[in-house]
Formats: sequence, C-alpha cells, structure tokens
Amino acid sequence: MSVLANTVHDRTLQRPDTILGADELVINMGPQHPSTHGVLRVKLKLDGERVIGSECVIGYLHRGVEKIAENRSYQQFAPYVDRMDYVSAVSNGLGYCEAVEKLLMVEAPLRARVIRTILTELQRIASHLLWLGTHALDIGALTPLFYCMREREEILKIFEKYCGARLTTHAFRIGGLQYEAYDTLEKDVERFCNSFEARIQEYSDLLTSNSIWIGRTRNVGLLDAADCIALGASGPVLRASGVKWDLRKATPYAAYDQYKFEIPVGSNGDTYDRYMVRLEEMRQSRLICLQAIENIPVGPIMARVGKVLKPPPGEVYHAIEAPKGILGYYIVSDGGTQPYRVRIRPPSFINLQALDKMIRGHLVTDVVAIIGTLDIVLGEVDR
Amino acid sequence: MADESKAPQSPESSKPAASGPSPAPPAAGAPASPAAKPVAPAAAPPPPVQVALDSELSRRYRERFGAAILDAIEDRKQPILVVDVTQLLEIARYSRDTEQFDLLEDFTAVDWPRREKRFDLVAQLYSIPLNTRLRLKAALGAHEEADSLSSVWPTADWLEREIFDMFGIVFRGHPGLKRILLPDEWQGHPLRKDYDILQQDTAWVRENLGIESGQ
Amino acid sequence: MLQGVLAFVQTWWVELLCAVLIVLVVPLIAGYIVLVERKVMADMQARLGPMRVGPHGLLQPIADAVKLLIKEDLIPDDADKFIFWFAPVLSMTAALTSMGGIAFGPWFQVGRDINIGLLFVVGVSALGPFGIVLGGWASNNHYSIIGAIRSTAQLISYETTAGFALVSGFLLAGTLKVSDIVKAQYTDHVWYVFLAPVGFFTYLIASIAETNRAPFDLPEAESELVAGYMTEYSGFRWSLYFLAEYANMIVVGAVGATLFLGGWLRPFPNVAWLGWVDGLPTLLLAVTGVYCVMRAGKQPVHVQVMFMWAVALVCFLVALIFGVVEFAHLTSSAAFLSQHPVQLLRSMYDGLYGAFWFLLKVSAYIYIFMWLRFTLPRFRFDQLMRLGWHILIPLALVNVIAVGIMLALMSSLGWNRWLAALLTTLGTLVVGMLLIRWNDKHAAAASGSIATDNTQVEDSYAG
Amino acid sequence: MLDSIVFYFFAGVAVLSALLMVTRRNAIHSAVFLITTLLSTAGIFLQLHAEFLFIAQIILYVGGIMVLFIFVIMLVRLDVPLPQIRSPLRQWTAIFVAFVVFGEGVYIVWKSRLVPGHGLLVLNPYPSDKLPPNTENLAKSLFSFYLLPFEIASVLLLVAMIGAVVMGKKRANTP
Repeated sequence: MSVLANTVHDRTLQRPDTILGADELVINMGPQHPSTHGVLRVKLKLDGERVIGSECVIGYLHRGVEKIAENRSYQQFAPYVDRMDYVSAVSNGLGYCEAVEKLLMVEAPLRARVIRTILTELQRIASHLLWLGTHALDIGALTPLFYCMREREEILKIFEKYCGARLTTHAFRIGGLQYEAYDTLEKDVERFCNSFEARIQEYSDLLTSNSIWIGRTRNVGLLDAADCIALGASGPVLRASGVKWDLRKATPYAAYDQYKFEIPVGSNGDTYDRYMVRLEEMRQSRLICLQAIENIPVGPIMARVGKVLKPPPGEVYHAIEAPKGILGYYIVSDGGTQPYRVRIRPPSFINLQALDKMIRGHLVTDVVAIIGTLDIVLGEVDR
Repeated sequence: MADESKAPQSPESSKPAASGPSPAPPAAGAPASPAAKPVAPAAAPPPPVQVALDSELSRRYRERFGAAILDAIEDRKQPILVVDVTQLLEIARYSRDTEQFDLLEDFTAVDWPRREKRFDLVAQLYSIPLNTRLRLKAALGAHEEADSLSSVWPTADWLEREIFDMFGIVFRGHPGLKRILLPDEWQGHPLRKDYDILQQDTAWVRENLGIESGQ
Repeated sequence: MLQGVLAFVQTWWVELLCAVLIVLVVPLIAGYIVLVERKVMADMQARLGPMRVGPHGLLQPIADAVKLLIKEDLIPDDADKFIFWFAPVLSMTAALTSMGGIAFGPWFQVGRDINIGLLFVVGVSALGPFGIVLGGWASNNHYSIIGAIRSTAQLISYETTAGFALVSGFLLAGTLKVSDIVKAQYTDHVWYVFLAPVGFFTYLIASIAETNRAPFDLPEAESELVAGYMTEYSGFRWSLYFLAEYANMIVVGAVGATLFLGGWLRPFPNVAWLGWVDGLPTLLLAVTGVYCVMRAGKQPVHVQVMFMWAVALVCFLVALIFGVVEFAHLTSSAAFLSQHPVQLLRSMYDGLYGAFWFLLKVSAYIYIFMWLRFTLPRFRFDQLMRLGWHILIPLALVNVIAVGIMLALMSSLGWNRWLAALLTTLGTLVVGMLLIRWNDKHAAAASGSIATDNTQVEDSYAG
Repeated sequence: MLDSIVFYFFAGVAVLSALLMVTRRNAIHSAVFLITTLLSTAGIFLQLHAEFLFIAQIILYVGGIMVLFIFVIMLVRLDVPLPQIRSPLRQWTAIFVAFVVFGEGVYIVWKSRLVPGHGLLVLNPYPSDKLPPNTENLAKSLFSFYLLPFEIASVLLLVAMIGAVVMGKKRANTP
C-alpha cells in the first residue's frame, strides 16, 4: 500500500513543452478561492498562464454520508441526502425515495408522483439558475447573478409554502408525500412559469449573442461525446456533446412519461453549448411544470408502507436525471430496518473527473469558466 | 417502473417528434403500472424478489465466459451477473466492446465481513444505444487485489480511488491509487463494517487539526 | 528664506490652492463615485444598493473610509516590506500628480502654462503601473504576481493605443496645451469627437483598459485571481490602490473630455439662441439644495442632518453665484454689473460654470465605464491582447494617418470640413472592419488548436 | 534661492538613489532606485523648463523601459547570483573601467577650470520666461534640420522591432 501511495499521478506531472523554458509555476486554486464553488482545490501546473497539468484535491467537505446511512433507518436517512447537492435537495430526495420504494416494491400514488415531478422540475430550474448566475459571474458578467437569484427566490418561496423549508426541503417521503399540495400551488407555479419565459429571454439577450461571452465560452473546455461517455460525464455536460440521452425519457420515473418535452443537445461539447443546453432545459422544465399543473390527479398521496420499513433482502439500483447529471442510489438490504449499504452515485463527483482533460492547454482564466460549466456542488462531490 | 431493462427504448428513437415516450411504457406484466391503483403490498401475494436470470444476455455471457459467470440473478427486475473477480477485467472489456455497455455508471463495493470472501465489487453498466442496464458483481477476499477497470472505462479512476479509500481494496494497474476523500495519512477504511460510525483517526485529527475530536 | 517662500506663495497661490483642493477633494469624489457606481449597479440589477447610512446611502463613502482607516494594517511576513509599503503610495501619487495638468474649468488648473499640457497628464499617469507591478511583486503571492504581470502587459499595450488616439486629437487642435485645446474647439465651432470619432472611441476603449476596469479588469479579476495585485493588501494601503484606480478614471475621463468633448465648454457654445442652457446648472443646483433641505429633517442621526444642511448650503451658494451673474447678464444693466461684489461673483462664475460642464462630461464618461462593467463579461487575456495589438493599435495608427489626410484635404485643397471628416472616418472604419474580419479568421484558427497544441503564437505577448 | 533649493533637492535625490541603486542586493530594489534617479533627473529638466525632455524622460525611460526592466526581473529569478559575476576577472575589469571613467571626469573638470568663464560646474541660468516654447522648437528642428538622422533612427528602430518579432515567432515555433 505504501508503494502504491508513492506512485503519484504521473500523468499530471509529465514534462511539458515549455515555450520560454522558464520554470513552471504550480498554483493552488482553492480550497479558498472565489470561483471554485466551495472547497475544491485544484493544483494547477502552469506554463505562463497556460495549464499543462492539474490535480483535484477533494474531500474537504466529506461527512461520510454513506456510512451514516448504514446506521440510520430508511426514513431517518432521507433528510441527509438533501445535504449532498444542497442546491437541488428536492431532486436528491426524489432519487432516494424512489430507490427505497423500488426496494420495497411499492409505488407512490399518481398524485404524489405528479407533485413530485412539479417540484423536481422547479428544483431543476432553480439549480440551473444558480448555475447560470455564478457561471456568468465567474466569466465576469456581474448582473445575471442577481436576475437569476430573483427568479430562484420565486421557486424557493413555492417550496417554502409547500413544506416549510427552502433549501434542504425533505419534501418527499418514502411511499409518497407527507404534505398535500397547498391550495394555490397550481396558481403559484403557473404565475412563475408565465413570467419565467420572458425572464429567461432576458438572460439570453444579455449573454447568448454577446461576442465577449462567445469568445470566452466557444471552444473552451471541449469534450466530445466519446470522451464524455468514457469519463462517465452525464447530464447537460454529456448532452452538450451531442448525446441525446436523458433518463427522464430513457427510463421514465416519477410522472415524466406523461409529459411532452424535448431533450436539448449541443453539437460542439464546449462551454457555450453547455450553456445553451442548460438554458433550453430550463425552458423545457417550465413546459413540464405547465403541463403538470394543468391536471393534477386526485387521490391518495401516500402508498401504504409500514411505519417500520423492512425491505426484503436484496439490492436495487435506481438512477434519476438530477440537474447535474445522473444521480444513482444503490441500496442493499439485509432485511433489517437499516440499509445494509447505500451507495450514492454523485453526478458532480464523476463530472469533476473530466476537469483535467478539459482544462489542459487552456489559460487559468478558462479554468474558472470550465469549473463553472461543470456545475459541481462540493457537498455532493465530497459527500 | 421496474421495466427499464425490458423496454429497450433508444433515446435516439424517442427524440425528434417530441411526442415524448410514446404513451407511457406500460409493459404488460409490470406489477404496478401507473394507471393501476396502488396495490396494497400486504394484501397481494409478495412478488418474488430474486429469481434466476435467464435472458439472451446472460446466455451470451455464459457462452463466452463459461465458468467465470458464477451466477445470474434478477433482483427486482434488475439483471445481475455474479462473476469471477479474476475475469472481471476481461468481462468488462467484452461488455464494453461487444455488448455495447459503453457507460460505467457506478463502481463500488459492499463489505460482508462474515463471508469467506469479504467484499463485493459492484459495477453498474449502462448501454446508451440499447438503453439497458446490467450489474456485475464479483466477490473478493480480504487480501486479494482486483484488476483496475480504468483501462476500459477511464471513469473508473476516481471510483476505484474511492473504493480504495473507503474499503482498502487495492486495484492492480490503476494509474495513481491513493486516497481521494480522506486525507492521505488517514488510518482505517470507514465503510468497512468493522469501522464504527464514531470511530476516527484521532491521532490524525489531533496532529493536523489541533483539536481532540472531530465530533 | 522665509521671504522667498512668501514670494513663492504670493505668485502661485491659485495653483497651490488648486493642488491642495485636488489632494483633499479627490478622495472624497472617488468615494462618491464608488457610491454612484454601487447605486447604478443596484439599479441595473433590480435592487436598491446601499440604503442605510444617510438618505439613500449618501454617507456610505464616509463610513467606508472610516472603516478602511481603522482597519488593521497587515503586511505579510514574506513580503518585501519596503516595496509593499511604497507601491500603493506610488500609484496614488502618480494619479494625483497627473491631475495637476488637467483644467477643471477655465481657471482651476495647477500646471497652467505647462506647454506639454495633456502629454504631462498622460505621461505621469503612466507611472501608476509601477505601483501595481511593484505591489504585486512585493506581496510574494502567486495571484498577486500574475495580476501584476497581466497589468503590466495590458498597460503597455493599451497605452500605445491611447497615445495614438490622443495624437489624432492633438493634430486637430494643433497644440498640447490644455486651455488652447479647449479654445481651439471653441474657435473651430466643433467638438473633436465629431471630426475624429474613431479616435475618440479607440481612446474610450483604451482608457477603460488602462484603468483596469471591466471588461478589461483582468489584473484584479476576482473569479480568477482573487483580487490580483491587491490580494495581500488591506485597510489603508488597499484603499490607496482603490483611490488611485478611481482617480485614474477621473484622469482619463478628463483627458477624453478635454480633447474630444470640448472641455469646459457648454454644448453648442457658439449658438446664441441656446443661451438658456446656461440656466440649467443654476436650476439643477437649486433643486438639489431644496431636496437636501427637505430630507434633512428626516435624518435619524444628528451628523446626517448636519451633512444634509451642508450639502444644501453649498448647492445654494453656487446656485446664488450662478443666478446673480446670469441675472446681471439678462438685465445687462451696467450699474448692476459694475458693483464690486457682482464683479467678484463674475470672476468666480466663469470658473465654477466651466467646472460644472467639465465635471458633467467627466461624469458621463465615467458612467459609460460603469455601464459597460455591469453589462459585459470579462475578456480572456489572450483575447485582450489580440484586441489590443491586432485591432486597436492598427486602427489607431490608421486613424492618425486619416486625420492627417483630412487636415491636408482641408488646408491644401480647401475641402469642406464635414466632407473630409466623413470620408476619412469611413475609410478608417473600412480598415477597422477588415482588421476585425482578418482577426476573426486568425482567432478561429488559433482557438481551434488550443486543445491539442500547446505552442501558441499569442504567447509571445505574455513574455 | 528657491530654485537652488529645488535643484539641490533633485540633484541630491538623484545622486543618493544612484548610489543606493548600485549597492542594493535585491534587483527590484535597484530598479526602484534607478526609477527614482530618472525621476529626479526629469525634475531637473522640468526646472530648466525643458518640458518636452522631462516628459520624454518619464514616458520613455520610466514608463516604458523601466517597466520592461521590472517585468524581466520579476520573470527571471535574479536573486540567485550568477557565477560569472563572481569571477575575479570581471571584478577587476569593472574596477578598471570605473577608474578610467572617473579619470576622464577629473580631466574634463581640470581642463575646464583652465578656461575661465566656460566652467562646467558653473550653472548659468537663462531667464526662463524668455525661453521659446521648446516643444515646437524641438519638433521644428527634428523635422527640418535633423530630418535625415531622424529618419535613419526611425528605420533603425523599425528594423529592430521587426527583428524582435521575428525572433519571438521563431522561438514559439520551435519548442
């Protein structure tokens, strides 16, 4: 083991072709840095300002979520997943609840699933909004952040009205929902969706055809489809490379099979395409919400599950399309009240792996843009 | 819900008309189709949880690898192949190249301390063109080493580092196996079952953080 | 000795007064520019901005200044103490000294008969980068040093552009002297921005880059370099850098306004029937004064009340000076004009009135800076360099030649001024378009190879 | 009176910082003192009403050349003493050159003393308010009388610039 520990990542330390023959500069980006979106630390090896190698140092936020899961009952663990990708807690909860439901072999009632779909799509919009604002800020555009926050606030207000919490919502329960939709949920969502169309156009006007924006994002952080798949990158990163794959369509869960929406794809696999894909995803999520509120079926919101959950021994893997990519839960049960093993497949963690490939040959400035475009949340990377 | 592996529905085919996934995939035999009223699990006869897997796929694998495929089961409609760990790399390569499982969605381990072979390596494979999933499981003894999958799927790099970090399983041929989430000098592997939830490397904490306990 | 000093003071008291005023007032003005910037930013971003200290945050700059002054003064252990201490002072000194050459109105100028005029301003403000480079180096921090290197490269590149852009204005004015440049625009009946628009816009862009403002704020790009060369600075030293930056904005704004926007002249100074424009400043000041008085009573803190009254008083005083003199002009009664106090007021009027228009133009210029900052994302370093060397410098050079041709056409061939200006400007613009098109092709080729090819041609600028 | 105070101030600063420049170990410190020397010399030019010379000194030497100096010093590590500086031959050469220059200076002063009224050390101020504006004069003489040398110098600089560009390009192409 000690031998292995000494073999450092040699790939990052290869002797580069330096231009001036000057010393390479090793710069530590993070863990305290304004644009590493948390406590990510990237060791950059620079030639001038050009990146010739990098290594991610992560784990500063490691809390041992998977270990905690083994020592909590199934219901007790549910709030913990909200703390992984804390900007899309609802999606995390959806994935977990559905995975446990699969393990129990029950299914949430349709009404619950529709409400779950609405809230999850709102969460996707909120997550993408936060991404857009901070990404634009990283590239130096100050203003979109505030517009995005304004929109996100609307969504968080809906969450607050629904379950009392804004960030780590714990909105869903295993087997369905605990809370019935509040009276004006449909109206609130509709109002938000109606205003959102124009708002998203506003951001688009600010950035999409701005030549500085294009200059900063076109051909930056290129990742072609084959690389994406090999590196396991998923979500908007994968779709921007031209792979039309979205779990909401491929293996529909919740109530996604009832709604019409498109999967936006890019062609180039660069930062600009990822921007366009996410922008379009927000529009599609809005459409899903509008379709869903039109007809929320009546009925129970909770399937019959016992107070004490004892799934039959066995295992299940369930993945959903979280805002950041594929969020998978692999749960092993030994028939007891606590999961024997919960493995979480975190999209941010695996997408972050592509960083090294994406930043090589770019300038330090682009590193910031590329970290931004990956849309990572360190709570989820480190778990 | 549980029919994902049975209804190969290529994302390519479902894209352009935007008609969505043509009116829900109700796949006849699914136990709880969306339209049906939720079945009270207590009343209905409990569906079999694990059955032997006997599909085209498993037959092809058995044909190709014979004894290396130790078992093929289906757990909650999800196909699982239990394979010999020495053949894992070969099987992985075959899965990617021939069976089109181009995406290694996840790679992890489970600790069964009472078993003879202590660890299970679990790989979740997904085929984007075929829209199917397959789970490979391989049992591994406490002091055995496994072959690294990173030559087949580069994404295995960090995943294997995490397994090494959490379980102490060593992968042969990994480009740079070291801890990823915990500090390099940390003692112990937290996701092993004999590692208590309150346990921590107090020496490390004291030395590096200057506090008595991190809890 | 003492007599010598006295004699010196007697001869130069106006200049000395101006110098003292600059040193005293510029930090205050800079503070208020920051406030305006925050307010403008807030307005563009659908929020309110500072609202707590004083009405609409009017006292915020003072609170900020106090905070900065009483902050702990940190010098990193491994920093080069002497240079760390010296660098921000150098930046600030350069910025304030260069203001000596600027004419804020017809009589408010320190270096009055200095015959290199604007060249002095440009040259001395070019010392500012030293403060940045040395400060970045002395901090002994990678981010600082990268910020410093970026800053140097950027300033050297864009100063060239700015210089050429100014040359086109100098050619039109035929002099370097500040007051003569303004007078030339008065006698020519035109602001030079209309004769050499390309020159003005290249100067505008270059001056944004020179003052390290967005979208060219790479030396202090927060998301990349934390705070660039200022990373290790705090408290008073940091505020010196900050002041220098804003003072530099005033300087470039003043140079631009003097050379291209008619200096302290009011719009259409030669058109008699627009004389009513003269009354606008009076009205504006009076309204501001009244507003201050109205709001004074509602302030919660005594100091704030007093501050409001003081502002109102200053407004009323200046408005009074304006009003009396304009009234005298209107009535044009010789008896009233010849009265001693009125004459005194008249001499003050010229200076203040010029200063009003001049500061208005400078403010508009700075407003453009803010507007761009909140609208545009940031350039990347190679893009910035490409813009500078491949587009702006050639364009500015062509513009100088074009202005020369224009002058030749006018003087030798007797062409109409507007026709000549139109033709040469169009010519310059065509060249500019060609440059951009050529550069786009080049850039596409260059960025296409980024992922694979590490050896880049544009790196020759970095070193 | 005041003039001489100003002059001696600038002169003193110039000499002192020149001394400090050659004695500093740290290359950046030396550069800073060189800047100070150049600035105080510029101050003397200004006092002599040679404004154009003053601003040329500031823009070219201080603003241009010195920035590049510092740039290079920052990029290349100079705190490591180069071995050839340490070699005794160099030291002796330096001392020899210094003596020769010093001797020349002494000789000139000595000679000039012999000619009364033409002393180099005596400052003979010309009434400054009667000086013609020197910027225009400079321009006139440069572009009329000295046109040929001026053009030659320009061509030389152009050649140097092209040379620099060519060298830079070559380097980038061969890693």
